[in-house]
Amino acid sequence: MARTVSEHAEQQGEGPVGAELSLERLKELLYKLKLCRYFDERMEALYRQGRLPGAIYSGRGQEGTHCGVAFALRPDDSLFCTHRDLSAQLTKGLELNRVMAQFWGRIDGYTRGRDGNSHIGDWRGARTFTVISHLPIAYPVACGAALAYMRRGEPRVAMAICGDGATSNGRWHEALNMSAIHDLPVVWVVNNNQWAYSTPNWLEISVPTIAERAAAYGIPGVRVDGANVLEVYSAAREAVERAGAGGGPTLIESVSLRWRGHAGHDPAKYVPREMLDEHVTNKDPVKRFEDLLRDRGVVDHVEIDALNQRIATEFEAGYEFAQHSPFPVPEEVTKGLFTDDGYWAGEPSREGGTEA
Amino acid sequence: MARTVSEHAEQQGEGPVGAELSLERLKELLYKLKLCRYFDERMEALYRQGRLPGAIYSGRGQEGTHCGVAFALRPDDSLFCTHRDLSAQLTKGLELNRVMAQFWGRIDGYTRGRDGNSHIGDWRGARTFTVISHLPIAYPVACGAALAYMRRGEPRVAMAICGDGATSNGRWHEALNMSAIHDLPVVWVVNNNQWAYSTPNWLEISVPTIAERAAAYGIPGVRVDGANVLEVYSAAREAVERAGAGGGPTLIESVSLRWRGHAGHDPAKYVPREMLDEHVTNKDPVKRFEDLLRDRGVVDHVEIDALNQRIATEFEAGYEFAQHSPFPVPEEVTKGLFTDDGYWAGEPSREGGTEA
Amino acid sequence: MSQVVEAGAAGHGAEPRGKRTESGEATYLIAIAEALWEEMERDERVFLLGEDIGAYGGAFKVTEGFIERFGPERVMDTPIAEETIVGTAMGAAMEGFRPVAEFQYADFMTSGFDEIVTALARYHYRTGVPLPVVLRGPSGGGVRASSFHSINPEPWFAHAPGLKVICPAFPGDAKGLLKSAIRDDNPCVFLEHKWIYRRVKELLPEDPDFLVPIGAADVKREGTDVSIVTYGAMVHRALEAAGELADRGVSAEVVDLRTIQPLDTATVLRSVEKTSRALVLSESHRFLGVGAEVAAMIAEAGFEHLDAPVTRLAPPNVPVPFSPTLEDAFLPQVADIVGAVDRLGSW
Amino acid sequence: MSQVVEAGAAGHGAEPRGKRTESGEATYLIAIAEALWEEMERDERVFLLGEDIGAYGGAFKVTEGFIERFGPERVMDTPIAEETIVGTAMGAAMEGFRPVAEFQYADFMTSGFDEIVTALARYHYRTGVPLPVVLRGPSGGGVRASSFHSINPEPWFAHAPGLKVICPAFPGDAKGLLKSAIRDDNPCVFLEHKWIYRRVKELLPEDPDFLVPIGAADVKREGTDVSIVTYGAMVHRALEAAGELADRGVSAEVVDLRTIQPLDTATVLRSVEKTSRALVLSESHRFLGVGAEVAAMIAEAGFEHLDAPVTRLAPPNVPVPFSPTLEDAFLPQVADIVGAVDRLGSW
Ligand SMILES: Cc1ncc(C[n+]2csc(CCOP(=O)(O)OP(=O)(O)O)c2C)c(N)n1
Ligand SMILES: Cc1ncc(C[n+]2csc(CCOP(=O)(O)OP(=O)(O)O)c2C)c(N)n1
Ligand SMILES: [Mg+2]
Ligand SMILES: [Mg+2]
Repeated sequence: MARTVSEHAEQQGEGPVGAELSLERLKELLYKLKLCRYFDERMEALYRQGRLPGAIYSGRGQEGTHCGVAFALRPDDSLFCTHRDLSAQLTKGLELNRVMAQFWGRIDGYTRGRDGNSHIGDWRGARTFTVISHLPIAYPVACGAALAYMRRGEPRVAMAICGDGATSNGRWHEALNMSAIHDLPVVWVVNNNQWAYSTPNWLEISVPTIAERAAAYGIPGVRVDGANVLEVYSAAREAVERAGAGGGPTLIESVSLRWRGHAGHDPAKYVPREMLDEHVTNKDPVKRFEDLLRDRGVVDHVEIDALNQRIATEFEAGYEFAQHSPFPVPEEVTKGLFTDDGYWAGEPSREGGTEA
Repeated sequence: MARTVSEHAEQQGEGPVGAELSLERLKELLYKLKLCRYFDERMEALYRQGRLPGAIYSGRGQEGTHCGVAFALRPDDSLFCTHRDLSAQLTKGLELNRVMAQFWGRIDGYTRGRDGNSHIGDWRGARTFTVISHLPIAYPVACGAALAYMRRGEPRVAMAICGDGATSNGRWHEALNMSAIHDLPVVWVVNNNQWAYSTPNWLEISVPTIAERAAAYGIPGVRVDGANVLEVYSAAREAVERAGAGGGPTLIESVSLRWRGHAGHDPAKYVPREMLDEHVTNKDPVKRFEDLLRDRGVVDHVEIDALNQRIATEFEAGYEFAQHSPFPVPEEVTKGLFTDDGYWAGEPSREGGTEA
Repeated sequence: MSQVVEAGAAGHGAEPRGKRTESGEATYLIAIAEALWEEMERDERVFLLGEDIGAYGGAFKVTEGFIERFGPERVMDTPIAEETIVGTAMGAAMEGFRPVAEFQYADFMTSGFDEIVTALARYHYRTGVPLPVVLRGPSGGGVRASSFHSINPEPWFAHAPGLKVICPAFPGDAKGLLKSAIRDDNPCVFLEHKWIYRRVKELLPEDPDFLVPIGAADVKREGTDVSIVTYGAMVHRALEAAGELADRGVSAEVVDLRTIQPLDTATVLRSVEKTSRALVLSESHRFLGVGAEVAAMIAEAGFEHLDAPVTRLAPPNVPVPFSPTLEDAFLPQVADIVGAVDRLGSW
Repeated sequence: MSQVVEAGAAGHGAEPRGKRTESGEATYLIAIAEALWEEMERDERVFLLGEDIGAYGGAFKVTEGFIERFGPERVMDTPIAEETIVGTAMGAAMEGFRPVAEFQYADFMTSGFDEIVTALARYHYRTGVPLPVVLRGPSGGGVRASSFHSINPEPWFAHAPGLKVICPAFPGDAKGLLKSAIRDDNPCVFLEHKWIYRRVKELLPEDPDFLVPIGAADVKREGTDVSIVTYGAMVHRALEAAGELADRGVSAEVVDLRTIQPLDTATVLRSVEKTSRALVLSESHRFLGVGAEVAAMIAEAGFEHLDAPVTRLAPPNVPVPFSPTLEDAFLPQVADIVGAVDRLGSW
């Protein structure tokens, strides 16, 4: 049966600010949260100004979930995300420069301009899967990575994230069942932001919580408050440790709200005003964590100002990097379909110029 | 949560022989059970003698499940089966003649020779779906039929059967979720014969019972003993009534054993001897029901002899009918792909002769 | 379900016809909405199901205002479960309804592939049961949406026996063909092209029973020197190229297939017989794309008439790329068409 | 997992080579088993997953004896969840393994279609990550198994960018190509033909590193009057027909494509250049079947050499029927091939 947030919290050895994290780690987590929030806000602004091509899928309001679960991973653990989870990938280690180069379709993007926006990933570096739209198509793939770790006796784990709506797809069931049968080292995360595009939970799922579906697979299921990044982190940490130690998969449902529309074009009129206000006012995961660290004296306003500065500077640098990165050259459109032509083993042409 | 067999039995208003069934209905049920058993045994014999083309998927040992659930349906309820469930379709009303014509690839078969063996159905008549191999591909289709009944305010229900192994497929999850969200009038039956081809339950499903997975959808789940046809019938009857009354779907797991191999060619050496013996000796649904009706004086040996005679005669007649039914003519192979050419609206050619 | 209705973003039950331009023209998207609306008014067995088609009106707003007029039972929001969307449509059709399922993008038809090609497509041939099901969704590229929101699945479905596959290029054809598909007793895959949605407008016949027959190609521009056989968004590229060619004294005929399955071979061959030269242009990529079937058919049945090899122009066999430089290189451009016609002419 | 081993029906860890005939010949099925076995012995990163491949040895007994030799971790029985079988293979490959997934029938590849064509196939083009995955299974008809156990899915997969598609007709080719596929760093769909499994035998090279290159066609019979371009089970029909034609003084060349994607156009064109006549024969049905691509390619690139139209011979566009009278009418027969060649000759 799924454990409630409070039951869960009890079980966590709460440190000075909950969850045993060093001051450095706490500050790093704050940085990630603020970076993701800033990135999300600025990219939307650029999109609205018509300066950003393609689409954006804002993860605002869900940083507690995204940063919390990804922060529990070690560098060689792998992460499988959806379109919505860029904050998790940034937390896991994607570089702003290359992320922005991808959004602008440039050769220095992680996909060399072949894919856009959050259909991104960095397998060789940050160990993140390159996002595929079809939901939740990466869940079964995570089973395979986890199987590899288990077979080689490595303590590594695979973590996969998908949204509430994606859980109604058959692949979700198959992957959980497979992982449970073989005790695969996987952490299944559901970012329950209460909406699947315009569709509310009650038209997607026939039970009150997604966490309780863990019982159908005989694995632990926990529901946490996405507004509380430490609660999310602790649950993820526990799941990662259990999986790495051979304890098998865990299902974590982290509840928050999608503050923005499904994508940049969507005003999300279907989300009740009060629901949105309540979350923005009282359940802002970034603000709550920043306030917590201030209250507990972990950071002061000087450090916060410096942090804001640093983030703004990094974003500017990323933006500049992206604008100066060349477009892929047309001639290479047929390259790299298979390993045979060595396209990906070598360096691509940089003759594409910066004007499309 | 799934109810156990005993818990379930209690809730049934047990009549003289359990479940309120008239003497006529009890005898009819016995007839169905014995017919299915006889048909299964004789077809396998013909297969072994090389007199039956194609494949056979024996349902022997599972008649309690198949006849029990199908017997709970009314003529205008629909039934969606797999390869294994011919006994359920025979109980719902398929005619022996046309069934056998199908096995022998003749024009009088339900598919006019286009499909073989248990890939059969009779939508216009017995209201059964024509079986498709891919598992459990008919589960989502049952949602659609049920939706139609609900939209028109009809008390009809759709019943779908699949095996234990098929429950690990994504379609199974999608269909249960969809039916639960919309309270569709469906009865989901899982014929748990403990094996999926050669694969045991513990490599297919990560929880002890399939019935308990009903909780993941917020619908009633019940596990019944497939050796006790009345227990199966009562559970199905209750589910049908609930669904027809707007109470939504039910999941019924009926447990038995696949007595024979997956198909005619499979000796099933992987099934432990003791397991098989235990079921054949102590859990024969047909024998148990026949003995019950004898003990309670519902039938005597004279009637049983007559019944055996009748069934043997019907089988013979069916066999003869099939052998004299012509093959489809080659020229019609391209006909009836679409409604446009009217092939199915008219009578097919009977010039194909009885020699292939 | 009232809250769903209240949440209705826009439309509020207004007829799509109201969204025509002052001059009475309808975009391709509005034409499709009109077809759905009129058929739902005409036949209560018709209903819609799909993701976010209710209160939200669909990802592209095709069904905007529908739920307010027809209610959530006939404009049904589904979970993200394509296999089950198709199965549900199939089962409802078996019980007498005429469902129209929207895929948020045609790309996600692969997520319901098995129910489409194995269950739905083969069922009538095996049983004789009519299956009035329409599967519709936005396909095609040219909008910088990369490989998961740009594919052309028509070759996969046209190869699957038992499906009619429709790819209109103009508002009138889209409306007339969609109405025909909804009235057809067989499964139809109706592929809308998202690049055309809001770019192409035209006046539509007022007759609510105006239908365009499934399986009939249409010559969109007459010509004598070469036949450009194509469909979908490429029809507009072809017409643009034909214009340029005309300025240079080359008379190109543009044949719009409109339906891929069944294919109108007669109209195509008639054109080739007249021009003796055929350029087969398709947005589905080259290898086993629609162009392969059309070219093979012409090469076999039109052999005597050909003065030059049947030439195919199509994207290369790679996923649709995101970056503008790559997508432009991927998709056949007007210049590529003109160039291919020139090469054909110099034979 | 010991009980699995105990349950082992047959094989008991015996090398497939032991199942050759006295004369040392191997059936197509045994040749495939040998390739799997040898590659597993050679490279511990290679492992198998699929339904009933362990104790049972697979529906067709290809992996009989494997679990006893390699254990359940390298011969992994999976649930009936094709999307997840493919996904699991993909993920393991990303982490350095070289999985070979068996589909009980190639028909069930449609049940994993999205993971195959959307996830697996496109991933390298988007990321550069090598994906050494082999998806194998028995395809094709002629064994009275009706439409759910007889399909030829190669056109669907050959159209999906990023997959290599292999359809061998002989034991030696099957073994050499499967070994090449397992050693290839790209996803390969390896389609075995169940009609050939136990019907065709031949002597195999002893060299454990004997490979047949992916993407190379092979002339199985030299001829001068007509090229019969085909693959899979139809190669055997074509050879039989070529024999009959020879008796009647017609010299037919039989080109076995062996690989559908990438297609060896050079070998095909060389043959057509020599014979000036091409019959494209395929078991995948006509509309957008493999023959469409091959015929379109020949018609375009071989135009000058053709004395007659490229002719396609393939089953009609309907599901594979069960009844022998229907399946025989559905599948191209030797007489059909001879007749088609005669018509080509009379041009
Ligand atoms: C199989 C599939 N069908 C449809 C879509 C289109 N689609 C993209 S996002 C989305 C909603 C997803 O909702 P949820 O899973 O809750 O994720 P969120 O966007 O809320 O994070 C849909 C329907 C898709 N990506 N994949
Ligand atoms: C999607 C799919 N994959 C594989 C198969 C091949 N197959 C046919 S029956 C079977 C085992 C089915 O087991 P179960 O669901 O328990 O049904 P049973 O035969 O025991 O009644 C398999 C794997 C199939 N029919 N469908
Ligand atoms: Mg969501
Ligand atoms: Mg079973």
